[in-house]
Amino acid sequence: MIGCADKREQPRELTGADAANGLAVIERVGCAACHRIPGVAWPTGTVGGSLDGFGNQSMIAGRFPNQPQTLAVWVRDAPSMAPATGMPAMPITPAEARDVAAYLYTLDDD
Amino acid sequence: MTEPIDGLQGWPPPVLDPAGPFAGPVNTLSWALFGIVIAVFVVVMIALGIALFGPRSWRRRIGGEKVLWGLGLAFPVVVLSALLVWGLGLTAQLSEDPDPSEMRVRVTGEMWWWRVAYLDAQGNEAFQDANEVHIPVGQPVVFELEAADVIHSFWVPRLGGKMDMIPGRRNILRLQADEPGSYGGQCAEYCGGPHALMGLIVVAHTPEDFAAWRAKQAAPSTGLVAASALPVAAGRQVFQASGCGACHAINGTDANGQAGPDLSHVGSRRTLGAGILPNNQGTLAGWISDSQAIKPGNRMPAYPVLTGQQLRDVSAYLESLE
Amino acid sequence: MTEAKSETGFDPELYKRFPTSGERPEGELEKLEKIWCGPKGWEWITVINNNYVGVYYIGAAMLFFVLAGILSLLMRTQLALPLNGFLEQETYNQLFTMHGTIMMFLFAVPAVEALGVLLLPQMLGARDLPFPRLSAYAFWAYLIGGLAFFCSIFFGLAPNGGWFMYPPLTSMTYSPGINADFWLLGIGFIEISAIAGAIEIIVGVLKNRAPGMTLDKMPIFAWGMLIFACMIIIAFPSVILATTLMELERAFGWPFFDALKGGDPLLWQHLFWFFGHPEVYIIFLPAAAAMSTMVAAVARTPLVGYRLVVLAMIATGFISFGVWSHHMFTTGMPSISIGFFSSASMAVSLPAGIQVFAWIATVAAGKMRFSTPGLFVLGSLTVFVMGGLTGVMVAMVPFDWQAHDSYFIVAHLHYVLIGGMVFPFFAAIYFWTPMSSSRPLSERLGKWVFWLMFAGMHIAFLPMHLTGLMGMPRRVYTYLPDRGWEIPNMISTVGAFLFAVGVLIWIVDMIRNFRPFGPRDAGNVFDSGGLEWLPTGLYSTRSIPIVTTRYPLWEQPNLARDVEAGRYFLPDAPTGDRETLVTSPLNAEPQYLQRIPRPSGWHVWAAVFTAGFFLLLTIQAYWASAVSGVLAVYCVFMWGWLLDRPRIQPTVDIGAGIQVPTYMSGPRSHGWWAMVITLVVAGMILVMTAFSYVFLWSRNPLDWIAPPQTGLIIIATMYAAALVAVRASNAVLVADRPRSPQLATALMLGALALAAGAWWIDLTGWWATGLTPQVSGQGATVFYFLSWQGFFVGTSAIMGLFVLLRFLTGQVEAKRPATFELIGLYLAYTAGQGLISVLLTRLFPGG
Amino acid sequence: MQRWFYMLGGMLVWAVHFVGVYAIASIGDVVARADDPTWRMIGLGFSVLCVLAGVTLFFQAVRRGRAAAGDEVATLASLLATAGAGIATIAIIFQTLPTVVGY
Repeated sequence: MIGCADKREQPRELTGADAANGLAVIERVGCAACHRIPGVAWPTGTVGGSLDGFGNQSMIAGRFPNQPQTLAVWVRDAPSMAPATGMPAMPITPAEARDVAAYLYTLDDD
Repeated sequence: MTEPIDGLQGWPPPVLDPAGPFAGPVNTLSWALFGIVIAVFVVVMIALGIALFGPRSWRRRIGGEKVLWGLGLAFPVVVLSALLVWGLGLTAQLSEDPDPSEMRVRVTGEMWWWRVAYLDAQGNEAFQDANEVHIPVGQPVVFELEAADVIHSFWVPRLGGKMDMIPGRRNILRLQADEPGSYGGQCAEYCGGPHALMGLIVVAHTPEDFAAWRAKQAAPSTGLVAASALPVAAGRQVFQASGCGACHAINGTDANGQAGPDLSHVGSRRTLGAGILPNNQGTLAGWISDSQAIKPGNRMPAYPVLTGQQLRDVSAYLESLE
Repeated sequence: MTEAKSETGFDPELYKRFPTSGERPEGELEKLEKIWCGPKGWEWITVINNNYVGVYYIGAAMLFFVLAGILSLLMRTQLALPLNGFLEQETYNQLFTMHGTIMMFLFAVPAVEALGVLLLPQMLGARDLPFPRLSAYAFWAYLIGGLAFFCSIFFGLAPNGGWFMYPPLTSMTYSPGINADFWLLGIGFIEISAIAGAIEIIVGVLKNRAPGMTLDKMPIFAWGMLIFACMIIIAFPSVILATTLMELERAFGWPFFDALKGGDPLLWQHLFWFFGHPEVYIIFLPAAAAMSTMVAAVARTPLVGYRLVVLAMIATGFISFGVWSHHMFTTGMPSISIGFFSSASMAVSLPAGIQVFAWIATVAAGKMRFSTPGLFVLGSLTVFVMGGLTGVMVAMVPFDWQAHDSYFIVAHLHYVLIGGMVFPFFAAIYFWTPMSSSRPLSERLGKWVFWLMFAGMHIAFLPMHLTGLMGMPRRVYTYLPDRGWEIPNMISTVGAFLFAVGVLIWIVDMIRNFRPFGPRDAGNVFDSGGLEWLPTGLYSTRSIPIVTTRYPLWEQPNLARDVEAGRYFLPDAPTGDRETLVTSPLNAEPQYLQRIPRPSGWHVWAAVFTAGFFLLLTIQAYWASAVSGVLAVYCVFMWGWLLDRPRIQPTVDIGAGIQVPTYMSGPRSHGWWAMVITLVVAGMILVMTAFSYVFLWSRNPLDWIAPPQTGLIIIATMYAAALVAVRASNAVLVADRPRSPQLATALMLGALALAAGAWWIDLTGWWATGLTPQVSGQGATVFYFLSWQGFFVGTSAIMGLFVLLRFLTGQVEAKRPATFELIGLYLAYTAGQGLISVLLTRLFPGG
Repeated sequence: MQRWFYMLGGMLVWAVHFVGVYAIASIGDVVARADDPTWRMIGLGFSVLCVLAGVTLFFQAVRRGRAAAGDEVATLASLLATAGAGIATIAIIFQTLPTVVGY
């Protein structure tokens, strides 16, 4: 519910983040090894689930409100937020993390 | 174009961008051949053009048997003889016997990865690695090429020509890199299934760096020693509990499987899955849990049973093995 | 050698009696038409007339061309983008295997053979080829087998090991499915039909030419087909052996290619490429010969350097057998051996140079017409030269070490094959269709077809040279991004589709052309000089002309008129049966009248059951396949039974009072030639087996055990005795004494018994040593020798039964010894082969 | 038959030579090395013989070609024999190079 509320109130924008670079980072570190990510042809990992339409999801990993700042932290160091998650900390800078998040928000169903 | 993870860059064409004395002469030959065949082609096309549209007097000149003897036979004999002598000489030169003092690496083609064994002076295996060959620059290195299952072909275009790996045989290939750097390659002989995803990297170091690297690789990973930190220690447990050691060996532990790549220093490799994925904890985790989704048909089963926690631990453990 | 004017004692003066004068008797033509009447109702299946079979044949070949082309479009779509998900990895691997296999085996070879079957009788002025049922059998076996093979792809059962199927990837260990067996199946059929066709063509070209058509006046296309057929006879046995060995390894674990058990994967590569490289020239030569014919026609002038072109084709035929290992430069062969093959690869381009410049010179000597065939001729000349030049590049060993197995090779081979075979073949279709359907193809559409195919071809394959140098290996179902391979691959894909559009338009044109209605009066569209453009019916030409020049229609005035008026040889059907004139090989002097069989179902059923046999074997329905095999043998048996017919009048008038016999046996007869050629095939298989035997020995001599110590002498003597008995049998029969038939039959059966006994002693002897086929390379090859010999003993036994039945039905008589002679030849060969293999396996390497 | 042997003579010599040198090198490879000096010299000797044979055939054919004037088949045969022997000899020489170049 909170997610929905948020969705209405603040648009998901990360000031100064570069979605295009986000995609480059995603390809460089190979996020697709675990996730199906629109825009990345291969691989299409199965472990982490598909990120298709991620922009419309209200939750991150079904647990956290899908908000830009949260996501930027999550993609970089998920374990710090959810110790039991399978998603390891990734070798990317906070700036790159924001770009990645920006790219993920471009993934809408509509 | 960003630098491909396995260093196999298409431009400039690696065949025409030699990086060592075993590729250089071939590059020269290639350009000469291009020149000659284009010249010959132009000659033929001019002759054809004259035959089609030329003035009657010219057409009569090439409209007889003389042209068959001249352009058809004599001309090729001259060109081909010259080429043949060059080619045969170069062949002999490039396939000279190695000097006993030269460093030897045994690379075994497997479906669908490369087992790399560094040999000591006596020719015994010093230690193993996979999908990456590290060599010192400025000296020829002898590759002993073997195959464990089907025929593969070892090809690093910037360093030299390719050589097949054939069950029951040991082929010798000498390569040398003049500059430090990583030189990509790919299996060239169709070996079934994911043949397309069987990449290979040759990493050339300065002799000093190489000596250091070799010393480090020969010993158990420092990661093991410092493996008291929580996730790593836990990961080691997971590794043992899940029976990974049945296929993979880790120097300094009781994991000694030989079916799959040696993981003693997997953390220090540039890529995963034979030159197809960047190597970091995330991709490691993805590979371990479901490599089939990434490289269909490869010999490593998926491990969906691992919990997120375990997956993260074991990937952290492997990543720590530098 | 004699320089005598006559070869057979036939007096060339007799030719002066033609053209005869005066009217031909009433109803003669009608009689001819009745004898050669076309099929009605379901008879179109049993038809054997080359005018029909040839068209079926070409149609089937083009069907496979289109199917394989569609596969390539799927592959190009997948490769258009890096890491594209259009095709599954496994699907892609099956597709490129099928594409290569179908194009090489089910399109190229049958297509050129089809061209021969369709054109040769007309070109040579024969009524039909000497063994029309054999061609029909070959066609049906090929069609049924080919379609079954293709369908495997719809069930995911298609082979996936690449068109040259290197073991051990294709061994049971790494290809457990029956996919690889389907490959072996598909090849099996083309082996059968190719050999059958080759026999037909060799005998036809050498024995069925119009009187006066000496070797020096033979149409260049006939020369091409002759050399083509001879090459098949030498090259195909190697692949027959290779495929048999592989099936034996897969089915029964005989380790021919298994390095762990004393086999060697390279043995396959040697056997395969000893066939596989000549194969390229096998399909190039007839196409080139067709080019030489068409160039002369469209340039309206005789081919320049006819004799040199003949020489060039012969030289190509020979030297192309010395290049097989240039597919193996990277297998680590000693550099000196590599050198031999590199040199041969250079040498083989010398005759090619002569060919190309002969065409250019002809164009220069005449005046080119840019009709569609003309365009295709010029196009293929250009493309083939480019392919030949990159061929010289890869013949250079150090360059090949880089280019081998990369996309550079893919580009090279498509340039050679499209320029050397596909374009000439399309030219031929546009050129000769009017002859066959009496209706020209559309020039307007034709130009579109050519330019689309020509442009598409270059756009698709020119970039591939670069892609290869950029490091892209062949046979990859996808590739990683960031390598700059995207752009050239995308361009290639576009080109492939352009090419496909061209083919599509051609299909439309063909459908238009073969529509059942509308006018049919094309005549000699391109005003060509060959006999095939004479006015013809299903009986080919009304009368068989005397040929005095290489271009009779250009240089022999009124030929067409006199031929149609029946003023030359065989204006009627003296035996009241289908017949054709058999002439001598060098000077084409009339020798005798051959009676050609009429349509009958046996060859069709034989084909059906042959196909059934292999198919059922592949899907492991062993009993059903055995039944089918027996039925196939029975059909062939019946087919053979009807051949050696009682002779009616000994000689007949073939025109102008010239009398020739209606029956012939011995080295002059067409049957004798066919049998000898068949035995040459068997002999080549024996040679290649010996090569395999020595090759595997050289790999690990120390593991080889000693042969049986006893038996050699007795076995050798028995085989020798068999040889003697056969000779005696034939001699006795022709001696024509009262008891000749009984004695001859007895001797023949005795020879059979001796050969069979010798074989049995040999077999048991080896068995006693404890050597089994599965244990080692030695076991496998030794028992292959024995099985091969066993096969011959078995077939000889069937022939023995045949002989017995002929005797009991009183068909063994001195007046027609042909059947006896042929079976004698076969038995003699069997004995000789047994002798050779027992000597080799027991004396080399010996104890 | 005789006439065919005459026409194909050069090419047959080529075939013999090819099989010969390949066999010699292979035997050499089994007992020692393919390019072992002794075996290379044997191969070289064999090649020289074949070249001589080719040349002989060539001149013989030239001579007979002159005689053959008139009979067209004989003329064809002589041309095939002459040019065939010529091309064969060139090819044989090509195939002798590996035994001499690069050592």
